[in-house]
Amino acid sequence: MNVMDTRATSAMLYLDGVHVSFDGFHAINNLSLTLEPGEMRAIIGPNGAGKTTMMDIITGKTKPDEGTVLFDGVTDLTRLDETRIAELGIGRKFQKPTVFESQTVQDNLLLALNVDHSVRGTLFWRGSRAESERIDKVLETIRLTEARNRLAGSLSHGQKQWLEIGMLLAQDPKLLLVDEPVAGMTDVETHLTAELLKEINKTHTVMVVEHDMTFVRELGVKVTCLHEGTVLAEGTIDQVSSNERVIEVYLGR
Amino acid sequence: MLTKSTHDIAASFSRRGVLAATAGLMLGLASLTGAKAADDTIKVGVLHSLSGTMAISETTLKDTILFLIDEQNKKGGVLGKKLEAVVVDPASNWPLFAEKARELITKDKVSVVFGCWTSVSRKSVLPVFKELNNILFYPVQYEGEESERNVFYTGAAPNQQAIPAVDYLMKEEKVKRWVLAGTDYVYPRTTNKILEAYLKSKGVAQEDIMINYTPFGHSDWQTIVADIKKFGSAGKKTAVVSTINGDANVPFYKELGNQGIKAKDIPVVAFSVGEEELAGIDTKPLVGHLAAWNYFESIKTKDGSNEKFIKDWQTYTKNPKRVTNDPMEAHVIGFNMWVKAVEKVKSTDPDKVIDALPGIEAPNLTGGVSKMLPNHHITKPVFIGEIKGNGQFDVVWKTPGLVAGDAWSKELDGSKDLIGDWVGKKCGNFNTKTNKCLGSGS
Amino acid sequence: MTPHMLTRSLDRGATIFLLVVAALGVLIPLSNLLLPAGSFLQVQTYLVALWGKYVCYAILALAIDLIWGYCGILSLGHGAFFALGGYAMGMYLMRQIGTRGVYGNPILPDFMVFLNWQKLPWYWYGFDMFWFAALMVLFVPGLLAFCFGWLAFRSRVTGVYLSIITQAMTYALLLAFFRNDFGFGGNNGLTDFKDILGFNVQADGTRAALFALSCLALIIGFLICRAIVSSKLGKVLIAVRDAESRTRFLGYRVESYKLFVFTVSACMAGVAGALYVPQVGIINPSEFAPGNSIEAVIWVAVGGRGTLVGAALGAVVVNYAKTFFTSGVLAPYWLFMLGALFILVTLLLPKGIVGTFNAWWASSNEKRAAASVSAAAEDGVTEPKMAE
Amino acid sequence: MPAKLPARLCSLLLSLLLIAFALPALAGPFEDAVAKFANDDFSDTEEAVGAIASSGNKLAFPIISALQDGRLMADPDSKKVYVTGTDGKSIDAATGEAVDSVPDSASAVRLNNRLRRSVDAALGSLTLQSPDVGTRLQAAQSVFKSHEEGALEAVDAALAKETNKSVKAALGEARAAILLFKSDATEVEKLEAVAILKTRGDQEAMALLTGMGDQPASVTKAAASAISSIQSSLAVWSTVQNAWYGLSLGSVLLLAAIGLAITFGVMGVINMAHGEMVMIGAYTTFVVQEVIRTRYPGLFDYSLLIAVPLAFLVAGAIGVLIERSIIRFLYGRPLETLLATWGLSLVLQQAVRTMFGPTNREVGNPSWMSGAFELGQITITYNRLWILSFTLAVFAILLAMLRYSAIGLEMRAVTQNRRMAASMGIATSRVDALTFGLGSGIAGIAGVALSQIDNVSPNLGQSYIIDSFMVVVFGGVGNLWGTLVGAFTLGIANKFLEPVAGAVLGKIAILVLIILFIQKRPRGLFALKGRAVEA
Repeated sequence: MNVMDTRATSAMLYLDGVHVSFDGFHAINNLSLTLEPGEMRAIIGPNGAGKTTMMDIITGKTKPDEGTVLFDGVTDLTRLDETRIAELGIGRKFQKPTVFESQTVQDNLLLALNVDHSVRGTLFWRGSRAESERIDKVLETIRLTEARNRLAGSLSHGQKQWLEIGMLLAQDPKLLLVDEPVAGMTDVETHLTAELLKEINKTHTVMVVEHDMTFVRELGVKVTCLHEGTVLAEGTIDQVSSNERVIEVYLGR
Repeated sequence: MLTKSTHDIAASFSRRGVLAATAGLMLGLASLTGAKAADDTIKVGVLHSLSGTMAISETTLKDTILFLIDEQNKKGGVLGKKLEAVVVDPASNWPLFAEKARELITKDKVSVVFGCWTSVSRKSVLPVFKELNNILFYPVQYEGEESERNVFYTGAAPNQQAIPAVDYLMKEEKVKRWVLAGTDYVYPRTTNKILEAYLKSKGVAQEDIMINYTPFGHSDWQTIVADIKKFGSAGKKTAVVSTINGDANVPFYKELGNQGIKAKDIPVVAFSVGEEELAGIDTKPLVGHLAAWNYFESIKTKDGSNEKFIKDWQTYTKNPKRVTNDPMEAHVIGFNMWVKAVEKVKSTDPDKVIDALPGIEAPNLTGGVSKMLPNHHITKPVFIGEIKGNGQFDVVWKTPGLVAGDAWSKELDGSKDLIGDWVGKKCGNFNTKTNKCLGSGS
Repeated sequence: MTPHMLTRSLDRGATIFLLVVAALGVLIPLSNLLLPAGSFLQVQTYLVALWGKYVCYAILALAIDLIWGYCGILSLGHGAFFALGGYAMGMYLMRQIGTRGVYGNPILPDFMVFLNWQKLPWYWYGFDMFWFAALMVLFVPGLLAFCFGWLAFRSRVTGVYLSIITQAMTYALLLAFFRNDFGFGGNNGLTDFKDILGFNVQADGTRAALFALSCLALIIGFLICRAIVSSKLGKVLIAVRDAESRTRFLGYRVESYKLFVFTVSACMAGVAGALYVPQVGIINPSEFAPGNSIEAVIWVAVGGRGTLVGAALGAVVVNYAKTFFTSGVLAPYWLFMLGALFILVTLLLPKGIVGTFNAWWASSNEKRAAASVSAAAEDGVTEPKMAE
Repeated sequence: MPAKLPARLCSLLLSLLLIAFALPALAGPFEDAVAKFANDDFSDTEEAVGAIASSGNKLAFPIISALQDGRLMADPDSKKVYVTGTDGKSIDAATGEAVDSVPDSASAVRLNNRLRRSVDAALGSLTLQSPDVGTRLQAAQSVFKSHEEGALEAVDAALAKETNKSVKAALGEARAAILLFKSDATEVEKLEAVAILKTRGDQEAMALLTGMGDQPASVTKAAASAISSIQSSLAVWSTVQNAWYGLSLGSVLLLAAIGLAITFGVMGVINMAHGEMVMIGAYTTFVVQEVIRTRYPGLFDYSLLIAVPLAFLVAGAIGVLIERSIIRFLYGRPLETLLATWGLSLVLQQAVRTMFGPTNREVGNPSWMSGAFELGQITITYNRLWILSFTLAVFAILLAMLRYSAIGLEMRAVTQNRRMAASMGIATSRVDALTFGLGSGIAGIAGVALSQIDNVSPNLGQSYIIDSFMVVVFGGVGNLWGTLVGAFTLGIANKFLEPVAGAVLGKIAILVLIILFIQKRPRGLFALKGRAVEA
């Protein structure tokens, strides 16, 4: 086990020596990673490298067997559940776009707003001007103003991806975990998404998992490559993509 | 493609569904006005479960009433009118019994109802019969502790089944130690309470009585059979008095047979096992175990009435193997009593028939004549039968005469002073000590 | 309920439904009491009792629809809450019998007398007072639902697992209430009631009043359900139903939401049971039978889950069919029909009667709208194209 | 017991010869006694048995054994009594002369339980020296049970000649039992008797010791210590017994649940009609036995062997039909599947009720499934033992099939990744149908076994469905081993709870424990972990 420093780390997210295994399969193996406040980080790696599992750990869905996961320098995330972690300010977009399909786009965003999430609060909720303004703003950002009253289930794949990002925006977390945001998007959409993420990064810390190297390159941020549950390489996109091991296990020759 | 087509079907179905529902509602509205009571027939309600768990026992009783009505109509019916059966299915669902009873009386305007098997179904319809003032004939042995103006109990009360059986075991088999095994519901509980009190009054010590209850449909009897075996090896002659209910009996007897408990070692006397239940078991390992009833199919009568009944029944059901049993006989007696009472007062008016019934006599199928008593129970002979290898019973003992059914058990503290007397006292629960009619009495 | 919640919860369908129920609740009792017996329009007393039973079932169906239709919790044990409410009312009615029982015991119910009970068990105390019994009608099912839900939802028992353990719960209660030692009358249950709040339960007037009360309870229950589902909480419930873990990642404490509706729903089922007992005249452990709870779920499915109105309608339609088909020549085939209904509805009518009607209505509206703006540009232009 | 007949016949004839040579015939009282059989009165019959058994007449054995088998015919009109031999020939019981035929008015002399005991006792002392070892052992045991003083002489005589070890031991025990109750036996004899009974150490020995009545102080003391030693050994055995009962109940649960473990565990289909598949298997057994009974009675002992494959095919075929016609439209909608299959279960129940009637149907136990044997102080019934072995065999075969056969491989492939399997050329819909058919077929097989211990009625399935689901959920869905462990755990827990809490409370306790357990481990005892499960 790690001996914790007496001083709190300055990092937004701090993972150290994290292990997790499923029935003997080591999904995450001595993973250590640090994300500074305001940083945007791209995570790449082959299938089964442990990218999604890492997000599961950060968001409390999976409990690590050992290791330290600190948020904002002080909060031990391994002791908290998903709801609590979300309340602390960590938002997540899933690999497969997950929106509330039987509700309207507008309601999806309304649900995501970081207002009172208690049973009482929602039962006696009445809309406010501030809330609807925020929703309008987000709708504009994700270009879904026209579709605000459509059911989310009727949106196209790319629109759902954006709606989910929009929900992250409405949630306004300190840290955004974005899992494969451009999967199944056209080049134009991919480009727009990159722009959107860069825009978001101005005010938020972001971690992006993506396979699309063009997209990662366009983001132009520090890249971490995972392999077999551990960090294989870290650095700029050029450094990482020229790394022998990375080429061998991931990019291919 | 598939989803598309099912969708279409669904869509068209729904429209039809709506139509059907509308049609159903119309029918319902039509039925609101009630069916017209035909004047040329007398309607007889049949309230026995034809589906669900109790169908196993009750279906036969429905057939019995249909058979009796058929026979009666061949003889010209009653009061010059044909009888008409109205059959409903309460589906082994107790609230549905009440609903169906109400429907029979209010909508179909029946003159009398033959029905129910379990105590709870009777309890469920009781308020309905009282409120709407109609007649129920209840054909099954039960725990007693009831005497209602509107109900006639043609099955055995505990003193017409349980107590003679215990007497037989004490006298003939010199039994000293008793296992009272039953399903956990009211009939076994009450019967066992009565038997416990009775045994103690005969000098049996508490440690020589073992009482055991099992859930409905209990199927794993290993432990209990082993316990009985253990209890029976204390050096005193032991017997089991079983009030185990219908479905649980087969696995119970199978386990007994397999664990080698022979009737000659530990006899089991049962109150709910008849010809019908034995039809589901290979009875060879069970030869010698006992049952106490007021009727057995195997009973030979001098006037051949039982033999004739069995023959007619098998002809009617077109099944030469169809067995007869005790609750069927109870319906036969009850039905004939009702016919006689109606003919006596020349009316099917329930009030008149209820007043006429006590004192009416009708032959039972074992060569005797049963009589309706003022407490609405009847006199019956009690037989002890031993199970034979062919699923029938061999009568090994019978009461010298007919036993009058006690509505209230003399063995229980709460009821030892009570009597039912609808003739003199006009009361079902009359306290002979205080000379008062308890409760509402109605 | 605040006024804005009330207005928000009433759309056209809901209003029509409420008006129909209110009309039935007034007209049927009046027709029964005021019109001369035997007249064409007079509703016979047995039909009042019968429809009273249907209305109670409709309340139970509403309760199930609230959790299943809106929150995705399929409880196969809701009959347990219904029965517990019924028992609470039954205990009050038993205590009201007083010395009119067959043994004339002023305190002990008959079944205790003949099983030689010496004194009233502690949990029967207080049931001689109506207010206490009425409280228990809500409290006992609510408490059980709260404890059960607290355990189950916190450990994230979901989907079929939850369905199966709710079934285990009601099965365990079935066995327990069958036990005579438990002090609830065993298999015979509680019956032979005399009066309620001083009125004879069998009097026509009482029956009519109970029917009207049941309709009122249905209306109130419906309004509560509508208020819940049309609030933001309702949106959260649907979110939980459709994507539970997504909802969690948005920072909603899903288990609290589930616990809330589950408990509300159990209380409603308890009220339904309490109204059911005096009208039917008996409460017995078979109400706990898992089959009953499953049957109640099918009412909701037939009417249309997630529509509330449909649930109530489904309960009435299926039970009416049951009454109709269990008499006469069709009697032996009733189970075939019920079984076939289960299969056909799930296969061919997954949205139920009301759901399908709504969808049909919506699509025909859309067609009409589309026809009127046929020249308008397709709205697909702004959509980004999907890359395959 | 058809197998035993020739042996019994043989011994009968031989002992008849023996007795005929050894003892002179007496007239008068014997004939009077025989005539009493014709009175059709139990006490007269009892007197007759006593008199005949002690008469020493050569006809005593054939008469009494005929009485036991229901072959002793009495004519109430002529007061004549006949013995019908197992070969169909008859003799006059009083004279031993052959008669041509028994008159129609004669009927078998009736017995009741008390008489059966006297008959056993009488036969016991008459056959103590039979040449057949089995008969002698039986005789010694019935003397032990009746322990009548009159038999002492015969026991002593037999003991002197006996060479077989186990018969000798049984005779010794019989002798001890007699001596213990003999009022004029010496104290030494009685102490020896107590010692012998202590070594026997079973419940019957204890019964004798507890019920022996007034005895000299030393004997009472020895008996008390013998009783306590027997009791403590029986207590140990009762734990073993409970464990065995638990295993046996577990095997029944397992058998009922294996099919479900496939359809629910592997395919994720909630089949509420699973119990009805079990019922169909049981009814198949009934039909098979019915055909055998009417056409080929000799094959009865093989009826179950014939029924097993048939039940598998019938239930399996119905399963495939159900999958094709209903379930395939409902994949991915488990709750709807649950409702549809519940409806199906109602239809199947009522269909069977309409076809076979609502009452129980008789399914007989073949001879090898009947009876029990003693292992130490516990009784093990053959049917339970067979069911346990059968269950384990079915489990093993199923496991092997899933692991090694082509279809097993395909099934696992489809359940793990349907799309991948489809793209690799596996006909997924065929595999679905077969998997469901397999699960149903196994339920059908379970029905064959359950028909041996439970009712064969339309309600058969319902009583197992909740238990089966509990087993699968408790064990962990998707894990056959979990189902195995789950079934045996629940079985054993139930059987250890039952003596303490009673059957009803025991069952409630188990249900509550399962509910609580599911809270602790929502995915059962042997849950699969990892991301795959969530998807």
